[in-house]
Amino acid sequence: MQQPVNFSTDQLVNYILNLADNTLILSQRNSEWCGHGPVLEQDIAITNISLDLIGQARSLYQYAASLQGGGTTEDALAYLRGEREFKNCLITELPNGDWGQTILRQLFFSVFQQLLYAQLLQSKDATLAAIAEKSLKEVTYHVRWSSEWVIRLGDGTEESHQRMEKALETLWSYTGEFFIPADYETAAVAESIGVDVTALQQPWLEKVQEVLQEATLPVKEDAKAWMHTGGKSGRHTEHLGFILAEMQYMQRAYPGAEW
Amino acid sequence: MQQPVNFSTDQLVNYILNLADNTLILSQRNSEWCGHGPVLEQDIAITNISLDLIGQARSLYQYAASLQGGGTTEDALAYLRGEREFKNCLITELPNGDWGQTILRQLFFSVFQQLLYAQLLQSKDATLAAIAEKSLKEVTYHVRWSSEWVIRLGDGTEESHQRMEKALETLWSYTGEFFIPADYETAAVAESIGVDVTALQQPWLEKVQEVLQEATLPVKEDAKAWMHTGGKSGRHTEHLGFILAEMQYMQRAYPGAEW
Amino acid sequence: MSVQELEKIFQDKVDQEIKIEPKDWMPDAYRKTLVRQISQHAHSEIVGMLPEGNWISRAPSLKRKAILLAKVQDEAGHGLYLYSAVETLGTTRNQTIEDLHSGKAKYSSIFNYPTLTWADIGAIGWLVDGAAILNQVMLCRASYGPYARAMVRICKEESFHQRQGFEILLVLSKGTPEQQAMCQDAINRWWWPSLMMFGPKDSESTHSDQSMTWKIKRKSNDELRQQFVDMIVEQAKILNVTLPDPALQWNAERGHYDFGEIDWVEFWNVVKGNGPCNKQRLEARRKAWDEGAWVRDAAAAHAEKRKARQEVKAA
Amino acid sequence: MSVQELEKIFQDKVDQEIKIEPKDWMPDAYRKTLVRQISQHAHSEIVGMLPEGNWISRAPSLKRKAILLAKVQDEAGHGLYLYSAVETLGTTRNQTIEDLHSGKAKYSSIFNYPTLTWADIGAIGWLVDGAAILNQVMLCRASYGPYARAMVRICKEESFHQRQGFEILLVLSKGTPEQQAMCQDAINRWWWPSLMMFGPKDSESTHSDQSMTWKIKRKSNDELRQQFVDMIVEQAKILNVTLPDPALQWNAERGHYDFGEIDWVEFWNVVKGNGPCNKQRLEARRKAWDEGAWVRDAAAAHAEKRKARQEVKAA
Repeated sequence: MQQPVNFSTDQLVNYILNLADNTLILSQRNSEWCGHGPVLEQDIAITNISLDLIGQARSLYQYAASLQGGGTTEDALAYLRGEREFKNCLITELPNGDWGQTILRQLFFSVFQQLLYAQLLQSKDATLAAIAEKSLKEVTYHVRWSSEWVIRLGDGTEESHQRMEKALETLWSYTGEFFIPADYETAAVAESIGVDVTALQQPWLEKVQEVLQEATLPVKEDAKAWMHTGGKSGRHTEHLGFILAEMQYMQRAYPGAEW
Repeated sequence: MQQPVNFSTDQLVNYILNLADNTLILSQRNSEWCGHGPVLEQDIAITNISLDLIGQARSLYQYAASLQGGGTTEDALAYLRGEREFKNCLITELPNGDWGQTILRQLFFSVFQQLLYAQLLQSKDATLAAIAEKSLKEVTYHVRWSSEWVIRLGDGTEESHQRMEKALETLWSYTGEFFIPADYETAAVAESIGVDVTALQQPWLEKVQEVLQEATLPVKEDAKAWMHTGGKSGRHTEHLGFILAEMQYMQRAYPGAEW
Repeated sequence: MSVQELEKIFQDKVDQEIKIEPKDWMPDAYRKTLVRQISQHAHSEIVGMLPEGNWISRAPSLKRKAILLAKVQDEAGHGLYLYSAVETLGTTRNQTIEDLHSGKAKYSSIFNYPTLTWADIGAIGWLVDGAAILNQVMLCRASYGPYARAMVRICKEESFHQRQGFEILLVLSKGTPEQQAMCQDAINRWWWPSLMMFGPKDSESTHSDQSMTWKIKRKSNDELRQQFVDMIVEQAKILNVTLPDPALQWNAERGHYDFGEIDWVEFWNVVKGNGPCNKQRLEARRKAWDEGAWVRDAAAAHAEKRKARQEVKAA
Repeated sequence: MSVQELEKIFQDKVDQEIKIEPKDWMPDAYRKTLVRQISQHAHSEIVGMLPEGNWISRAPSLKRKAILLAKVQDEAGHGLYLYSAVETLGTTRNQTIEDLHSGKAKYSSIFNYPTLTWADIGAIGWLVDGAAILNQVMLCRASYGPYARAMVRICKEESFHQRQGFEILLVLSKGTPEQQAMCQDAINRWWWPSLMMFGPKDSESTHSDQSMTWKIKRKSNDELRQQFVDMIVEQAKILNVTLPDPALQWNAERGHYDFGEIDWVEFWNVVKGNGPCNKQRLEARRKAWDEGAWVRDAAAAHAEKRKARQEVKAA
């Protein structure tokens, strides 16, 4: 098989699942806007991001399934794991909040993804490097789009500015988790397969600060402040269970059926 | 077995499932208030109604399961039927709306249930008659409680009055379904087992009008106006699917497990 | 030039299949009819996102979820083209949208039916998009240029959607007994509403004659409906499903399928606002619009600020 | 009488185990301490409804759903008793609730942890209610009458809840491998937070000595915590689960179980507001309160109207 390394397949699978779950769960959240956006063009844009993310998720799950073998499929990984098995960062599963909160989360996530994928290009794992390469173009657009919107809303009306400050307050303590490596991340780094997320924190902070500044929003310095964690190792918020109940219902109700 | 009649067991089971599904789904909706009510005493009251309703649902499902045989259980009936098999009236599955909408629905439903159970006492089916007798005391309290609250809010502040008018507008067109018999209801009436729901419409309207009048709310005369239907025969609103996805998740995800 | 002369030139162009363009003179009634028809069509795309959007979070596989997302997104795109076409006639998008929210403008009644199971997503693609396409193909040759051109783009995507819907049903029809039942059930529920999409019978249709003359419409409601029935009956055979109409049978003499009478009481009832989801759909649209107001305001305010800053710089 | 004399009479009563009643003279500090402690307890009942309420809609059987509903409802009832006890001390329920919403008043930090699986409902009953009971049993003999009497009622229901929680876990522990894992996982997550419920170590506890003298408290945090550990370790054997503490072992000399050190950094972090759900819990309570304002206003307005009408009638 494609397994090119001598650290455990489990760890590699977990490494990939973290990447995949992040994109699937955020895609699921963003897709809640589809048909309900504030402007038609932006309804289309957020759905487009949702589509890009689910595309990334599929590539990653397919790869993880091929490594795991035993007839596992992308759908089995997405639809038949329980909430303690999902490895997405908590920020991706938080409720959308208003449009401002949604796009601020997108900025935080996309800047992280951009830095991550840029490094992942160097992965010894050719499949991961290829997925990163393909995804990087999409993510670059996500960063641009969400930056523009954060600036627009931060430096828009009094109301929009206040809403963005509130969104910042709500989301900030969920951004630290990106940079605290899970055991499978540490292992993947040691094998030159994974990305050292701790090294991404400073460039992430700089890029985010730059956008917040232009958005006339309070620039957060306290990247080392207390942060929510747990998602990467399956300890989630109470929100994920409800996401899964809805998302997985069909596969759970009709086991083994093809769609 | 307890099956005392010569019309088909299927029809009797369907008749019972309609009664059971009504109470289960409304119980599920009301229970969303638990921990989120406007006043602690009323949080307790609505949860109490939810408890009464789920108790009724359990008696009815247990009876239906015993008739159906083949190892079916109350939980199989509640958790393993799909949305096109549920027979509850549409009004029970509508979102709660605000507190006013919730209690107005409760009034509409409880007045109907009170009339229904009072007649069901005469059923040739002893089990149904016994369930009706036990439930009637509970329902009598539900009618009193919801009447008092409708009056309080209708004849409260300007805001509460307006909200109640809106609730009335939202819910009224879902009340007609109570009184349009499904085939299994017609069959059950013919066997002196079921209640002729068409005969309940006039007394229902009178009781409801009395409450609306005291609540200084517009008294609806048009019980014959166009009404939403379909629930009794499994044609639901888009809301039911989401209720079931959440409610049934555990049973679907862990098939065959005991809890 | 007198109005009569202008009207003559206009009608000559139409008759010679020369497209009318935004800057051309056109009769007020032509303009009004177009605004009404195109905006109704635009609203149908936007409201039409809702019944299908209802299944995005629950789509049964990742592939289906992605396809469905892309499809609903396409509909938003169609809405955009069409609102733009309306704008060429001098009515702003905001005005058009307000008319929807106030209930003044209509949208296709089909979207007032609920999507109850996953199979409904297939049935909508196959039947609803199938019905829409027949109308839209005709409109690709509409006399008004921007409308016709929008339709050309829309038609391409729409026929893709119809194939996707058909394919969803095809998989179900070959699936488990539960899936087969789900497929048949969805078709049973969507068949008659799809037939209603072509509007009242020709004998009852109010706007048709004038629209034919203006070449906004080229086929009558009944013609299109017949075309639809003939097409679907054949495709249903591949799906191995029945259509819920006992009167449906081949009429060798006419060279068409005969079919039963539509429940016109239901048709008018839904048009009047009493469909299963009329309230729900309009409320969802109003809510999205109202809750998005601060976003639109902020974007406008920011654009103003930016412009002002650039002017300062330039000065 | 001088304050000194009053204080002497008060403390004599306390020492003789005579209950202090609302109309009795009591030191200001005693009153304040009681208000703080009872209202914190009341808020814990109310906020404590949320993590368990989170599973009502998803309870895995009808029986479990009914039991859970009844349990959460009991907690609301406990809140009522306790708010009433606070009112006997001259602080209204609204004031007490406002102090919760403003962040001035605290509630038990345990409810800032999320309920992630169904097994958490069992673990909360077994561990969290188990820990609460030990505290509450002690408080049944509190010197303030209304508080002690409220506690007697609460204790009865609470020990019922603990048994229900244990029974949920017992079923899981005898269930499928997945259920057993779910059970163990929940215990792993709830064990340490439950130990934290008894508060800081005696050496760090600020209010303890005075509370002991006043007989608002009769056992120290560490005593109660030890009692809890000893009790739970035995019950865990029946469940066939482990407790996530490698240091846990029987100490024959002490006649108690030794156990490891609590993560006090986590403890203070959650107290300070940084727990997984602090924000979420408080926001849920505020939302319920704010959105219920119109209902409370309407009820008050209606009561006024009714009273006025009756006065007119009477006149």
